[in-house]
Amino acid sequence: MADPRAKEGAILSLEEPETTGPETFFVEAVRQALAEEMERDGRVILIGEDIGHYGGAFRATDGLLSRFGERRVIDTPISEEAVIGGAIGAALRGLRPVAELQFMDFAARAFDLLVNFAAKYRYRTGLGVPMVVRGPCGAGVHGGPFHSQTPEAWFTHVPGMKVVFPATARDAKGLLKAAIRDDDPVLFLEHKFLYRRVRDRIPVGDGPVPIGVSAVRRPGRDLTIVTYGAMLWTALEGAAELSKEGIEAEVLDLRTLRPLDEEAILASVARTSRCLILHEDTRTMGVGAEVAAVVSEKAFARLDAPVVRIAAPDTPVPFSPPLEEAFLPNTRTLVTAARQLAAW
Amino acid sequence: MADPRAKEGAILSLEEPETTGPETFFVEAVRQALAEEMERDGRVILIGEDIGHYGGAFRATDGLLSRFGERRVIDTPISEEAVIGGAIGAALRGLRPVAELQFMDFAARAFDLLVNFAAKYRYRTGLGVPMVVRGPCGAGVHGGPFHSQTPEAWFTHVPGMKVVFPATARDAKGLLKAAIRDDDPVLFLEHKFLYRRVRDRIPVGDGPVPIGVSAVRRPGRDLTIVTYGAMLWTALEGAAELSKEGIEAEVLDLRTLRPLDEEAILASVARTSRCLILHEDTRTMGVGAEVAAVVSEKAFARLDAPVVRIAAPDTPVPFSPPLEEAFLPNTRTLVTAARQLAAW
Amino acid sequence: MTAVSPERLLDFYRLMLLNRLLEERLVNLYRQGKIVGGLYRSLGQEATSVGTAHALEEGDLLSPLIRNLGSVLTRGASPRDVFAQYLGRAASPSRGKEAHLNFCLPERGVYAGTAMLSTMIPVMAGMLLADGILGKRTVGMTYVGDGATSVGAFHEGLNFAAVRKLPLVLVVEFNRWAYSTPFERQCAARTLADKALGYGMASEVVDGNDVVAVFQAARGAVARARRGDGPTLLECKTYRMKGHAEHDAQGYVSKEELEAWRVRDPIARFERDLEEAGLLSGPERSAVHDAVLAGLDADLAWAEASPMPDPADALRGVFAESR
Amino acid sequence: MTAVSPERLLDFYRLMLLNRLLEERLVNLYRQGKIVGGLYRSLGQEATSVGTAHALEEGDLLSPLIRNLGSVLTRGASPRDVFAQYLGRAASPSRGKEAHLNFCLPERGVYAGTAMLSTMIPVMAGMLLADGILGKRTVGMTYVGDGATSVGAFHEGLNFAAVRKLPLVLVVEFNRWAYSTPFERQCAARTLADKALGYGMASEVVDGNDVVAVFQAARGAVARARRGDGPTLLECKTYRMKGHAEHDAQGYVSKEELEAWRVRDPIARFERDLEEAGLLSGPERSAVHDAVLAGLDADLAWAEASPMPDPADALRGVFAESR
Ligand SMILES: Cc1ncc(C[n+]2csc(CCOP(=O)(O)OP(=O)(O)O)c2C)c(N)n1
Ligand SMILES: Cc1ncc(C[n+]2csc(CCOP(=O)(O)OP(=O)(O)O)c2C)c(N)n1
Ligand SMILES: [Mg+2]
Ligand SMILES: [Mg+2]
Repeated sequence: MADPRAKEGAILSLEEPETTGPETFFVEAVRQALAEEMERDGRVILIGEDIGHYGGAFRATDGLLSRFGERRVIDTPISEEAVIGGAIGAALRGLRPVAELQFMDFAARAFDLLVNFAAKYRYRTGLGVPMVVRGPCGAGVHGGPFHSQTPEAWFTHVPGMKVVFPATARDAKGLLKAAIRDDDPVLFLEHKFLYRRVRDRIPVGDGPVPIGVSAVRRPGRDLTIVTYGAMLWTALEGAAELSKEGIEAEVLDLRTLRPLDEEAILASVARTSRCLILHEDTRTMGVGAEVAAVVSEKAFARLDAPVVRIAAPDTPVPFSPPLEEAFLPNTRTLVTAARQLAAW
Repeated sequence: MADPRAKEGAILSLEEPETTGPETFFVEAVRQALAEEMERDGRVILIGEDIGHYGGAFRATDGLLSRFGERRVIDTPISEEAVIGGAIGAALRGLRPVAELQFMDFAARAFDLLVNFAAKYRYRTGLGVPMVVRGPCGAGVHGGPFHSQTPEAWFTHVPGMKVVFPATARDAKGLLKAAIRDDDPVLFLEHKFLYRRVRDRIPVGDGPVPIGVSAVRRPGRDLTIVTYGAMLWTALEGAAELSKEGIEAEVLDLRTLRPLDEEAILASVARTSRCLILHEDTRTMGVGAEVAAVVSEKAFARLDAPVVRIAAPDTPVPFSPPLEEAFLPNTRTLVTAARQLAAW
Repeated sequence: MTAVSPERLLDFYRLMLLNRLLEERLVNLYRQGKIVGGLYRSLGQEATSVGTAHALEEGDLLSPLIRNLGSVLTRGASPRDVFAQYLGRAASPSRGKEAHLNFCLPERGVYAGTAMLSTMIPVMAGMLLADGILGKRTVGMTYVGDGATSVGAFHEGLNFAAVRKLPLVLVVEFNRWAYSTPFERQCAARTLADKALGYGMASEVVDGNDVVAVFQAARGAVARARRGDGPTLLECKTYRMKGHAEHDAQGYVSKEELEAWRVRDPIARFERDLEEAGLLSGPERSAVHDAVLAGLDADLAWAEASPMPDPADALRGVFAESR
Repeated sequence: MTAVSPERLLDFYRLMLLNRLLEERLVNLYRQGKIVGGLYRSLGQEATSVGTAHALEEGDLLSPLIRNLGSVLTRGASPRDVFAQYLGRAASPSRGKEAHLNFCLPERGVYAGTAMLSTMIPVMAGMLLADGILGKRTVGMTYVGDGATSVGAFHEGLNFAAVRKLPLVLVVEFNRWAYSTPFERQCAARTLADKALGYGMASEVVDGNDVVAVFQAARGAVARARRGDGPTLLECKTYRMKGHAEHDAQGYVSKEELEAWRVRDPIARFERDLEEAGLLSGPERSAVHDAVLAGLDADLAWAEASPMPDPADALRGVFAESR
């Protein structure tokens, strides 16, 4: 299991000089969103393992039990089906549950309830299930195969689920608010590597960030890099390097993986005529496949080159640092591929 | 739940005049493969719910208990984790278990064991898990949302899993034999609509059909229709209709969804320059996304038109016949899209 | 029997009869090929459904299994709802999206589960947790078969309900068979009620073919739940008189076993009891029958005349936005 | 104690000591930042690991939890294996692919589970089923914590094992805590052994800090399994002396509770017993210590000197074809 101690390392932040507000780490942004939504709406409750008295394995819910009480911050036994089933039931009776999975890998243990119960209920019965399932995912902390997965592609195929994957602290806060206010189930993926590495200034009273809307993080004319989650930071680093060579990459941060912001993807590719997709998840049938399919179906006439995917290889996430490093896509691979693509 | 009685309707078969052998329904082909492999290899066992004394909800294992005995044909309680966990354990100790899920939708209840245990074990520990998980899937029999899914895309993303989806009775037999002999976990999807509708002549002593190899079911020069499972029959019907209009569609039956036969897909698209993907599963992040991504990445220079996907809409499978019919892709939609693609 | 009011006893009778006669209509429709999908019978289990559901009060919650036709009727679902569901009609509560008893009537506290057996237990726990937070004194009831007790969600749901003392009544319908699997291949426990011990919750075993006994046990469990004393596992010993579904000829069941249970038919037995207690005369009995049948005829005619869903509806309703 | 041979008793002692001293080395490495990932302690639980695993025989199977360092050592894993695992080395049994005790030594019957607690139960059931089919008289042992008893796979696995009378010994390590969750928020049962009743399987509760008592209970369970009388749930009452992992300061645990358990330390207590029984003199004790320490020093030096994995290995080994 991953050691949740933050490692030393550079702090990541978008350069947004015009934004004012307190400097906030990603994990604090999550906590703020929870607290502010609980303050705003008495229907919001939290449910999960070790989230109350302990404050969560990564401390995302630290202090919320003492602030909102045991009725609204619910510690469960080790039972992912109780966590998710409990949240579904609470949602059906009018609350707005936010379920934490201690690691998103454990979503596998409630897969049936998520995919067959929560996602299909409105379609089958007319009754919505407004719930959020959130928790840490992602590699880079030597967590091994079961504490490092980015499990978005288990769910992006599922009709009835929304899937959100923020890359910045400000988005973490704004998108989580939007997820809580959404009338349908939302899977909210927090990359644990970013928890204490990404820090943004977040304006006081910052509101929700709409689900389904991507963001251009860096404009560029030569190619589009479509990415999300922790890989945004790799993409930005790569784009800066490419820029030195005169290649201007546009970096599009998807933010929501389902529904996909097709409009923005297609608009960017219409500008650049070249598209590269970068994600941490393994390659085959990852989110990149859908992006590539959309682009090749709907922007074919604008494309000057093949749509390229850079992703982890099709293996579990290995444990030992040299293996994990070889597994994770990095700036070097990205820049090489982007260079080739630009020259195509 | 679906009523497993076969409905009246046309019998489907490939026209292969040179093939001789007894006429065999799809479900019988499955049973033959099981019986012949059990005969050949004492390590092959069956495990599942109601498979022994009852012979399986769709009778795929009918008669095998009396033939091979209670030690090799194991009825379990209603416990998908016992079925799959039991198969994993048996595989680890040197047997070749074939697990039946009464409906493939129930794979969701053993998702963790499949994805985290079986698929990752060899990579983590060096020990392989040679097991097959088979069972009925697919719509068209008014089974409602939980007895009609084609759940391949829950698994095609998962490193360590192979996913096979035969469309003909002969393939059902040959691919199941290959799956049983494979040294790694194979998910084997049987479309319940085909069980008693597809009938092939299968030569006596027919051997395994290799996993990972697709088949051109109809040659054509104008466009490639990539498909699999029950949709093969829709594709062939559509291709026949298109032919009347002078459009010659090549129909490629994937047979295996993971690993994908990229070579054959690319070779066909190199010939036709146009690619349409047809599947029964819902559109977004379905197998079609990966095929489109592969084609647009590796055959870009050969493509004369966008890669088009025809698939079910992004909804659960509805129950009532007019809704289910609207949900399922059909020849009409296919032909319209193919016509447009050919004219692009 | 004297602890239960005559009105209630007669309502048991009417509802069990409604359950059985409605189902007979469904069997006819099935034979005519009019039922969409399969048909799963509750013959012989009517007392369990009616007796348990009757113990709930206004505002309480119930989630049925496929065989709990009597439970949803008791909670106020109309035969029209049921016919329309089985016929896949647009006017069915699920608007044709779902099969048989998979529908919600939130105003009556009726909620559908999924086909995945036992998964309603953790969900019902969550519903009751929410109602508790909202200050409601709701009790929730749901059902599992003897087979479904083997499913992991049974375990996770009950453990959670027990540790939080949620007001849940879990009815375990022991009807001996799970599809073709007899209890001895399902579970090695003496009786399913023994599972309650492992959760630290109350349990009771009752003759599931005795509607009054079922009701009294359920009433006790509901009262315990409402008092805040936590969940109860109520095991009702009954028997599945037909195959798993109409397509299953139950060749794996012995004639003797069927015969032994046929004589314990819950409706015939209750009729005798009512007659002996002077609560049901011959003419009264006919009157109830006639009223039930007349209602059913009208409801079936309505359902058969009602339209199938609009195909365009297949694309609607996945998200709030796409309603 | 007299029912156990002096050789075995001394082996208990050596193994518990090896468990503890090896772990102390790991703690040092952790503090030096050399451990890859987290470190999960077994301090105070050594008697449960060693006593249970010692009851197995050659050819038997064992799958440990993260805290069962003593169990894998008892089954013959070498401290080299363990150091190399924690340091992520190429020469570790998992070749750097996996963390801590997640490795297999099939020739010693040691099999890794996954991180998903309790899922080894149905898998171990399958292993025993297979061995039965193959005519082997293997017994299998696996472990769950008090917290992991709430997981659905626990239920599905035990029910399956019980109904098929599989030769399984499930050791439930009751150490009171599951991460930050105390037993009273985990389960309302009187004791976890009560869960066995619901599966119709044998159970026993034993003082998990008394290695001889643990061994004797485990030996009984192993014998029962080998006789064909089915699985046993063996609940060992012990205590987690440290936080969930080294990063957890266990602020939620009272000083009194810790102190109450510190005096019941299984190794100190067993030392006293051995001394009283005349089986361990002061010099003997030092000799065992010195031998264990010398071995550990050599093994650690070997592991630290051994190379990290080749990055190219990351891509290998998913399928038989890609070995
Ligand atoms: C989790 C799960 N596994 C398998 C099935 C398939 N299935 C449907 S009903 C049934 C038998 C149920 O037996 P039991 O729980 O005793 O209920 P009964 O039919 O006797 O009322 C099975 C195996 C299912 N619906 N859900
Ligand atoms: C199915 C599952 N859910 C959650 C976790 C996260 N987790 C790891 S250890 C742990 C606590 C385990 O407690 P217990 O079973 O009592 O074992 P102990 O740590 O006390 O030995 C939790 C919640 C997990 N590993 N598996
Ligand atoms: Mg039953
Ligand atoms: Mg514990």
